[in-house]
Amino acid sequence: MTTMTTMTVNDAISAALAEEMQRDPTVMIFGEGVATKRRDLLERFGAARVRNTPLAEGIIAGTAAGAAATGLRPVVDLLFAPFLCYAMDEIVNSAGKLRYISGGQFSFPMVVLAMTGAGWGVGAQHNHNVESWFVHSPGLKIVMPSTPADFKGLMKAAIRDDNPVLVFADIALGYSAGEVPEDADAIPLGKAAVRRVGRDVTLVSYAKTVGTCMAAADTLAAADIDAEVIDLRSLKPLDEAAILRSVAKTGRLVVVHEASRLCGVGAEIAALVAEKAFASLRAPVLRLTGPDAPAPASFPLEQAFVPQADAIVAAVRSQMGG
Amino acid sequence: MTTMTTMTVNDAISAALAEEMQRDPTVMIFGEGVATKRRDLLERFGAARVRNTPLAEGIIAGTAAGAAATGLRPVVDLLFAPFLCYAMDEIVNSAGKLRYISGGQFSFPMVVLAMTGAGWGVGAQHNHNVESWFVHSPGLKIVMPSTPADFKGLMKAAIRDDNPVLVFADIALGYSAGEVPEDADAIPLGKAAVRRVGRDVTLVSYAKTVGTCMAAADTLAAADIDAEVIDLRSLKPLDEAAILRSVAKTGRLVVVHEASRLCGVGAEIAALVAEKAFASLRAPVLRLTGPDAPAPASFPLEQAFVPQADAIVAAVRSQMGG
Amino acid sequence: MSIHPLDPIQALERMMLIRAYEETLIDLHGRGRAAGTCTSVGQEAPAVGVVSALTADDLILTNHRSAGHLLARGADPGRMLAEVMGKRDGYCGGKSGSLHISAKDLGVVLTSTIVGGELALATGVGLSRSMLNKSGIVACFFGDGAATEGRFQESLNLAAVWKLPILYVCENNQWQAFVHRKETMLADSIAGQAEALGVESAVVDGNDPLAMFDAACTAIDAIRRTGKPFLLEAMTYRLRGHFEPDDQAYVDRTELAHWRDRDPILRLRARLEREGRLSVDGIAAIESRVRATMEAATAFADASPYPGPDALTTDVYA
Amino acid sequence: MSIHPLDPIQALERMMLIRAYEETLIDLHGRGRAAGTCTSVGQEAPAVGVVSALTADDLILTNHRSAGHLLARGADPGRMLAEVMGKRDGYCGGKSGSLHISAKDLGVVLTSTIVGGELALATGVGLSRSMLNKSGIVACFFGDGAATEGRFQESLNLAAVWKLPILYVCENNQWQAFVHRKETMLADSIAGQAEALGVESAVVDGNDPLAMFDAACTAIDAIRRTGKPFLLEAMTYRLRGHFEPDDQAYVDRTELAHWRDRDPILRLRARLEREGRLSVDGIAAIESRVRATMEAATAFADASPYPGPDALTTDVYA
Ligand SMILES: Cc1ncc(C[n+]2csc(CCOP(=O)(O)OP(=O)(O)O)c2C)c(N)n1
Ligand SMILES: Cc1ncc(C[n+]2csc(CCOP(=O)(O)OP(=O)(O)O)c2C)c(N)n1
Ligand SMILES: [Mg+2]
Ligand SMILES: [Mg+2]
Repeated sequence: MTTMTTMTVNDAISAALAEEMQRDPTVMIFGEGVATKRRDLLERFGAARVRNTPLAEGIIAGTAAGAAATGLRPVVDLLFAPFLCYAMDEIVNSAGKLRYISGGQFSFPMVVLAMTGAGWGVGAQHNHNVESWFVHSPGLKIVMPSTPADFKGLMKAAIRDDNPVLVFADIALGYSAGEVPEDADAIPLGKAAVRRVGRDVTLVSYAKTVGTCMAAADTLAAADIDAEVIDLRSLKPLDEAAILRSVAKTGRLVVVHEASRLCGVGAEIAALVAEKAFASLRAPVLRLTGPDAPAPASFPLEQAFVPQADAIVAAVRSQMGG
Repeated sequence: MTTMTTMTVNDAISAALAEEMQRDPTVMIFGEGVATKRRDLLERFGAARVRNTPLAEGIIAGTAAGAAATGLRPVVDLLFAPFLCYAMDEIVNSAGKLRYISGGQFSFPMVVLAMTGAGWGVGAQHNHNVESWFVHSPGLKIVMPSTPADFKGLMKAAIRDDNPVLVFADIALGYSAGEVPEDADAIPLGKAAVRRVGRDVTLVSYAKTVGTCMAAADTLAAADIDAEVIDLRSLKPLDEAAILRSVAKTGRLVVVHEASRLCGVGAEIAALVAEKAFASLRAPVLRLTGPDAPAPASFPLEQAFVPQADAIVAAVRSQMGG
Repeated sequence: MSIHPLDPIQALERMMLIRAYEETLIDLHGRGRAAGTCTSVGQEAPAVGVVSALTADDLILTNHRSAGHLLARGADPGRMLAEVMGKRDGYCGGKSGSLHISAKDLGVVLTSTIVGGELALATGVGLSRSMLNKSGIVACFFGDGAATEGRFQESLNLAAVWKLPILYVCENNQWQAFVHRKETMLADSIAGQAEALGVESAVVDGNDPLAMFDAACTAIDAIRRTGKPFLLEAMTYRLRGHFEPDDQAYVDRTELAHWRDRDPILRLRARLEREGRLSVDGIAAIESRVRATMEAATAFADASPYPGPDALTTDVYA
Repeated sequence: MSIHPLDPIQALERMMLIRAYEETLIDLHGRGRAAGTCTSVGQEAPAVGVVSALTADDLILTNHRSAGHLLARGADPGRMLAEVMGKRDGYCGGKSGSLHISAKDLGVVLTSTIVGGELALATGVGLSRSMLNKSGIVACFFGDGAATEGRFQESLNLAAVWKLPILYVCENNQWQAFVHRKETMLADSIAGQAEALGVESAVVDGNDPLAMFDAACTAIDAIRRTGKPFLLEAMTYRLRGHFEPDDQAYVDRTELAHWRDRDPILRLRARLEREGRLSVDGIAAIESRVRATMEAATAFADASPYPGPDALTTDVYA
C-alpha cells in the first residue's frame, strides 16, 4: 500500500523536478529567476544545472532546443503563457519540426513550463490560454493537469519523453493541495482520468474547470441527472478513446474550458464526437468556454470570464430537454 | 454593367494595395524586400510609404502596431506564415489585445500579409498553415481567399478595417488567374461565398482546397449527388449563418482544408454545426485536412499532404451510406 | 520648442507624490484591495526629470513600472488607483489593471507589461510622427532587462536606419525581477550597444531628477535637430521588491543599503535644505498637499463602481 | 588540439567542388528538377577556411546557404542532391529539401531556413558541449541579415554570460535577399555589436580561404583556451541572386563587377599559378576530378527513389 502526502500543485512540480534531476544528470532547468526562486534545486544540484537567464524567452527556448538535440534534457520556465509568443519560432519551427525535417536524425527532449489562467487579476498580457495553438502544431505534446498528483506524474513523464512537451499550470491551482502518492512514478502522457462515473451526460474538461464540472455534477445529481466527468490531463496526445467510450454511453457531451471558444480544444473534441460518435449522440454538443476576448484585469470581470457551474448545469438541462 | 479584367492573385493583391494607397495617404507598406519587389508602388507613392526593412519580423509587426495606434494604416508583408512566429507577441499580445486593454482608447488598423501552403516544395519552415492560431486569438480578423476577385476585394476591406487583419495567401494560387471587376470595391469581411448550389451535402473550404471541392462536386454530380460548395473567404469573422443555412438544407457536412486537423478551422465548423444544426444532421460530420505533421519538401509527399478530390468524393459517399 | 527650467521644489513634490502613490498601493495591496503591482520606489528621478523635459505633443510608451511616468505627466492618481482596483473610472475602465495603463489624452500610448513591447511599438509611434509631420517626439521608457530582449537591438536599429525621433530611456535599476543585472550581461551599461548601432547615448545619474532633466533636454534638442534617436541610460536602483509582496531576501543587504543612502527624494530634499531653499514649513506644506491628493484619490477610487458584466466583451473589436 | 596547415591546392579544389555543386543545382533547377534553392556562389572561402579549421568533434549549425559548409565538412554531394530533389537517399530522406539539410554523422546539427534559427539553437549546442564536458566547439554560420534579427543579440549575449564555446561566423555578403545591407544597418560591420556584448571579434577578408583559415584557427584557440565565444565576420559577396531564379536586376552593376573581380576561386587560382604552385595539368586534373564527382553525384541522386507515401507521417514524434 502506498502512503500519501498532501502537497500543493507548486510543490508537486518542484518534487517532480527534484526527482528527475536526481534520476538523470542530463536534466537541467533554466529561465528568468529560476535559480533565485528554486533555491532548493540550486543548492542540491548546483549552479550548472539550475540557472537564471537573461530576459529573453526566444533564446531560452532556442537554447533548450539546441541542448535537447545534443544530449541534454532541459526544462525551461517561461513564466506566463503570453510570454511564449516570444519563443514561438523556437518551439514550433525548431523543436516541433526539426525531428521530421531531419528525417528523424535529431530528437528534442525538452519541457516548457508556463502558468496561465484567471486568478491573479493582472490582465491579458499575463493571462491567455493558448494551449490549442500547440495542439494544432505538429511534433509537440501538451499537458494541463488539474491535481497535484497529476502535475507530479505528468511532469515526470514530460521530462522523460523524447519529444518537446509543454506543461501549462493553471495559476488558480498553484496553491491548491491534494494527496500525492509517496512513491508516485510518471503518469503516461495521453491518458484522461474519469473523475466521476455517470450515465446521462459527459462533461469533458481540463485544468481548473474540472472542479467546476464536478460542482455542476453534484448539483445535477441532486436533480437525478448522472454526469460523467472526464479530466483530459493531456491535450496532445488526446485520449480520444476515453471520450468516445463515455459519449457512446451517455449520448450527451458538454466540453468546458477557460480558453476561448474558436478553434479551442473544445472545438476539436466536439468535432471528434460529431464524426466518431455521431450515432450515439442524443443532443447537440455544447461548449462552455471563455469569451472571444482578452482576459480583463478587473476582478469581477476576470471571474465572469471563466465558465461557471450554473452555466454547465443549464447546458445539461437543455440537452436533457428541460 | 461592370467590365471585367483577368488578373492573377498576385496582381489582384498589388492592385488592391495601389488603389488603397491612392485613396488614403495614411496607408503604407513595408517589409523585407517590399520596396525592391514592388517597384511600381515605390515609384508611384515614394520611398516614405513603400519601405524595405531590416530582417526582423518582430519589430516590423511592432512598428506596424505602434503606427496603427497613432494615425497610420500600415500593411506589412511578413513573407511566409512560419515567419509570423517571430512576430506573435506584436500581433497577439499588442495588436490583438491593446484595444481591449486600453478600454477602447486605441485602434490598430493594420494588415499582415503572408504566404503559406503546399506548392513550392521548400518544406516546413516556409509552409505551415497557422491561420487557426489567429482565429483562436481575440481582436484579430483573418481572411484566406481563393480567387483574384476576392483577394482584391478582401484586401481592400482589410486595409480599411479598424482592426488588425491577417491576409493569408495560398502560394499555389499566386499565379492563378481569374476575372476581376474593373471597378471592384471592398468585399465585406465575414461573408462566405456559395461557389456551387446543391442539396445533398455541404462542402466547406477555403483557399486552394475550394478548387478541390469543386472538382469533387463535379465527380459527385456525375453520380447524381448534388454538393453545395461554400468558400469561407473570411475565417474570422466566420460566416456561421451561411454554414448553418446550407447544412439545414443538406443535412451533411464535410470540411476541407490543408491546415492540420487538430484545433483547426474545420474543428470549429464541425463543432458549430454539432451544436447549432444538430437536428438537421443526417450523417457524421467529416473533416479532410492535412496530417498532424510538418510540411515535407519532397514533391510527391508535399502533394500527398493536401486533401485530394477523390478523398472528398469517398467521404461524401460514406455519408450517403454508399 | 524650449522648456522652462525644472524648479527643484516642484521636482521634489512630484517625486514625493509618486512615492506616496506607490505607498498607497502597497497599503491597498496589503489589505487585499489591489492586485500584484510593480512599484517605482527609488526610480522617481528619471520619471520626473525626463517627463518634465517633454512638451504636450510628445508621446510616451513605458513598461510595467509606469506609475512615475504617468504621474509626472499629470495623470490623475484617482483614475490610476481606480484602474489598479479594476474600477469603471480607471483610465482603461478596469480592463488593464495596474500593468498596462494607457492615457490617450495625456499622450501615454502604452504601458506594456510584455517586457519589450514598449520597444517594439515605439518605432511605429516614431514613424507616425515623421510620416504625419507631427512635431512631437517619442519617449520610450524600459528597463535593463528589456535591453536583453532582442527587441532592444531591433528597435534601436530600425530607429537609427529610419531616423525616427525617439528618446529611449533605459532605467537601469540593477534588477530584472529576481535576477541581478550582472547575471544577464557582461557590461555595466547598455550604452555601448546603442553606439554600435549608431545611436547616440548618454549615461546619467538616475537618482538625480535635475541631472535627468538636463540630459533629457540635451537629448531632445539633438533629436529635434537631427531627427535621429537618442538613448539615455539612467543608473538607478529598485528600492523595493519586484512586485508586491516581495521580501527581497535575495537582495544583497550592502547593495541595498548603499542605494537607500542615495534615495532620490531624501537626496534632493537634503540638498535643498542645505542650500536653504526648502524650509521646515515648506516641506510640511508639500507633505500635506501630497497627503490630501492621495486621500482624495483613494476616496475616488473606492467610490468608483466595478464595470458591469457587459464590459467583459466590449472593446474587443472596432 | 592543433590542425595541420591548410593546403592551398586542396582549398582550391574544395572551393571548386562547392562551385560545381551549385552550378549543377542551378542547371537542375533550370530544368525544373530541383525546387528553389539559395546558392553559395562567391562565398566558398569562409566555408572552406573555417570548416577546415574544425576538428571531428566540433559541431556545425548553419543557414539556408549551407551547401559550402556541408561539402567542406565532407558531405556526400550525391546525398545532398538527392535531398534537394526530395529523394529517399537524401540526408533527411527528402523531407528537408535544399533548405534544412542536417547530417548528424558529420556533426552538422542544423541548417535553419528560419533566419536566426541557427543563432537561437547554437547556444544550446554550446551548453551541451560544456555540460557534458565534450571537447568540441560549435561553429555557427549566419548572414548579415540574421544579424539584424534580435536573436543575434540574444545569442551572443547568452554565450558571453554563460561562457559558451561558440565560434560565430557571419558571412557578411552585403545582401539580405532583395535588400542591400546598407538599407538595414548604419555600420558596415556587425563586430561592434559583439564587442559591446563582451564577445571578442575579428573582421576577415571573406574571399580568401587561407585568411579565413588562419583567423578561424586563432579564434578557435582562443575559444578552447578561454571557453568564451568569438565572432568572425567574413566580408564577402553573394555573386548570384538570392535564390533560383533571380535576375539580380536590383543589384548595382559596378558593385557586382567589383566583387566578380574578387571571385575567391579565380583569385586563389591566379595566385597559385603566379607563384608557380599550380600547373595547367594540375588545374585540369582538379577540374576533371570535380566533374567526375558531380557526374557521379547527379547519377546517384537521379537513381534514388522518392520516399513512399507512408513517409508523410513518420518522424513526427519519437
Ligand atoms: C516578455 C516578458 N517576459 C517576462 C516577464 C516577467 N517580468 C515582468 S517584469 C520583469 C523584469 C523586468 O526587468 P527590467 O526590464 O529591468 O524592468 P524592471 O522591472 O527592473 O523595472 C520580468 C522578468 C514579462 N512581463 N514579459
Ligand atoms: C525569419 C525569416 N525571415 C525571412 C526569411 C526569408 N529569407 C530567406 S533568406 C533571407 C535573407 C537572409 O539574409 P542573410 O542573413 O544576410 O543571409 P544571406 O541570404 O545573405 O546568405 C530572407 C529574408 C526567412 N527565411 N526567415
Ligand atoms: Mg531592471
Ligand atoms: Mg547576407
